[in-house]
Amino acid sequence: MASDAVHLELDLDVFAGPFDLLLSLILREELDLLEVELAEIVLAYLDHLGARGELDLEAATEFLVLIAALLELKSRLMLPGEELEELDELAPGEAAEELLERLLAYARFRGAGADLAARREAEQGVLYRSAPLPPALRRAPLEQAEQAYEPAILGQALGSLLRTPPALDLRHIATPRVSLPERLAVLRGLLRRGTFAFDEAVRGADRMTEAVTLYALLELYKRGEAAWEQDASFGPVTVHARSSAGVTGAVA
Amino acid sequence: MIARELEALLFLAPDPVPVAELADALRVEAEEVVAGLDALAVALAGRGIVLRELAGGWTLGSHPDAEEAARRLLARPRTPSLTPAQAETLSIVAYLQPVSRPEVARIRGVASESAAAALTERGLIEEAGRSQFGAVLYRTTPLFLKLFGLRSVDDLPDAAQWDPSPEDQAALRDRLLRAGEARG
Amino acid sequence: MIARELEALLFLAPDPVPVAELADALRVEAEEVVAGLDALAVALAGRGIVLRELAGGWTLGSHPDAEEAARRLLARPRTPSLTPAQAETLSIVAYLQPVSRPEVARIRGVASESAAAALTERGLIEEAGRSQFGAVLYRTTPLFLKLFGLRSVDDLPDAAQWDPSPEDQAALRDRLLRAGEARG
Repeated sequence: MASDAVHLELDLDVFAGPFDLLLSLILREELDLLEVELAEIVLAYLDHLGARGELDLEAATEFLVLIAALLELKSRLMLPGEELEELDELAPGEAAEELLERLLAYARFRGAGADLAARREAEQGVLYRSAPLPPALRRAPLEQAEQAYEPAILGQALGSLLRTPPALDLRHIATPRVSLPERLAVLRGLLRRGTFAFDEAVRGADRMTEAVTLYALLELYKRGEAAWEQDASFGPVTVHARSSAGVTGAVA
Repeated sequence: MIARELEALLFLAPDPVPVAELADALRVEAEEVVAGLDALAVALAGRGIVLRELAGGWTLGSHPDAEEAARRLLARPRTPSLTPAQAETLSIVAYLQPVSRPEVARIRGVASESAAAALTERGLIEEAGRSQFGAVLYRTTPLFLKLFGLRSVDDLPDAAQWDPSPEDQAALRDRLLRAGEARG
Repeated sequence: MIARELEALLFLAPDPVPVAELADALRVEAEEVVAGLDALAVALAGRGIVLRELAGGWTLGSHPDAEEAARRLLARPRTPSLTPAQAETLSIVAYLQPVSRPEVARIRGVASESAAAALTERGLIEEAGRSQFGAVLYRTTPLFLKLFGLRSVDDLPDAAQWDPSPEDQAALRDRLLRAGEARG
């Protein structure tokens, strides 16, 4: 097995020497892993690779596995609680065994992952159809249908729709208040005639009421209940009940 | 062989493909595509897939002989759970039918087009003409009754047990509209 | 001829169809379907469409020879390959499913949230409830089987083949232990 990675010479804040010495000190708990800046090791290794000018894949892989295991150990150390106790109980030999177990499990899934990635690449050549079903097949024939829903879900849904939220107490507000539902009701009343002039809806009203009525009209438009015409700017606005079929004007 | 590639392309394309597009994709001349389509039509004789020219393009379809089996395999009712929006919309239609689209929106306090479209697509509700103002009216379908195990809409559960204010004597429709406007 | 009807059904079906469902739809025995699928595979030799057994059922796909032209026609570029982090996470989920997020992190030695999120986004893995400690569990999806050419997760190759050789394992153990002892 290549040993390039373990001979990496490190010069860290808390440690100077070869990587494998660092590993053993950590495993024997003579050096606190929490104080080791793992990113520094990675940078040192990258420098080392750069200086060599060639990439020994096997050594690089070994390094990655070791550093990944250290990262994992460190992240566990940073977690308080039972995980920490569990690790504290390990003798250095057991810790080495544990680390070995991890390295082996990791190697297995790294290999399996590479195999999956290659399998996906190989499978990319085959494409599958994603066309909608012909219309004749989209609707199920009635005879095939079996009960799939409980009628109670409808009753529940309806019950929730019957719930009226408690009215807001607005007595402490001094300004006269015009409510949108109120103006909606006025417009809907007028709409029953099929068509009416907007002026009619706001005759004698204050500016606030006019504004809210206009907003109510926009709301009716949005909901598809009403539309209007205005032949000239600032001319009279004629409101009429709207149909999605495009019927315009008065409907008796 | 170009007939083979044409078969693969038409197999994948959801819509009819014009000869020019096939030629572009295959980086060949249109004449080669036309000849290839002829060869493909011959190769498909007696197979389960047929080549058709439709709407300015070429497409593959299943053989009509398999239609009955296809219906048994694929045309099963789709019954995923109803979303809250769908359940509300369906309950309004079920209890108030016929009910107009704007009324549904007023009661729910939000536009309900997508819920209504999903319910229509699954065959649970359908259009039932137009209101006097021309708005679309909805009603439930026979499939709805079957999927809910109901003999008729009169069998719908009495909403009283879920009714927050059962003492209110007004008609269900008026109460729903009032509550909807109070929420809106 | 059953191979013909099978071809038509598989052409229409959006997802792989199990033999039992094909038999039901065609009102024949499963053995006839199996024989028909064999005949269909023979009939498709040298054609633009291939028959695959995937994700617990049978489906048709386009021949790899037409891939380039198909991607041009449909403007469907190749999906980017899995990153190493995604491939490792996917393999852990595929082999150990259902597997919790902390377990994945334990094996990989690093938190794997972003890889898991990317795999979920691509529809290859999905949540499978929660472990007894409340951690999200993951499993692979039918789309994973389809895109990776697998009939089921039992089809995955034995992962033990990627274990380091006994010699390598011994060397690694040696080195770790020696490192622990020698530097006293």
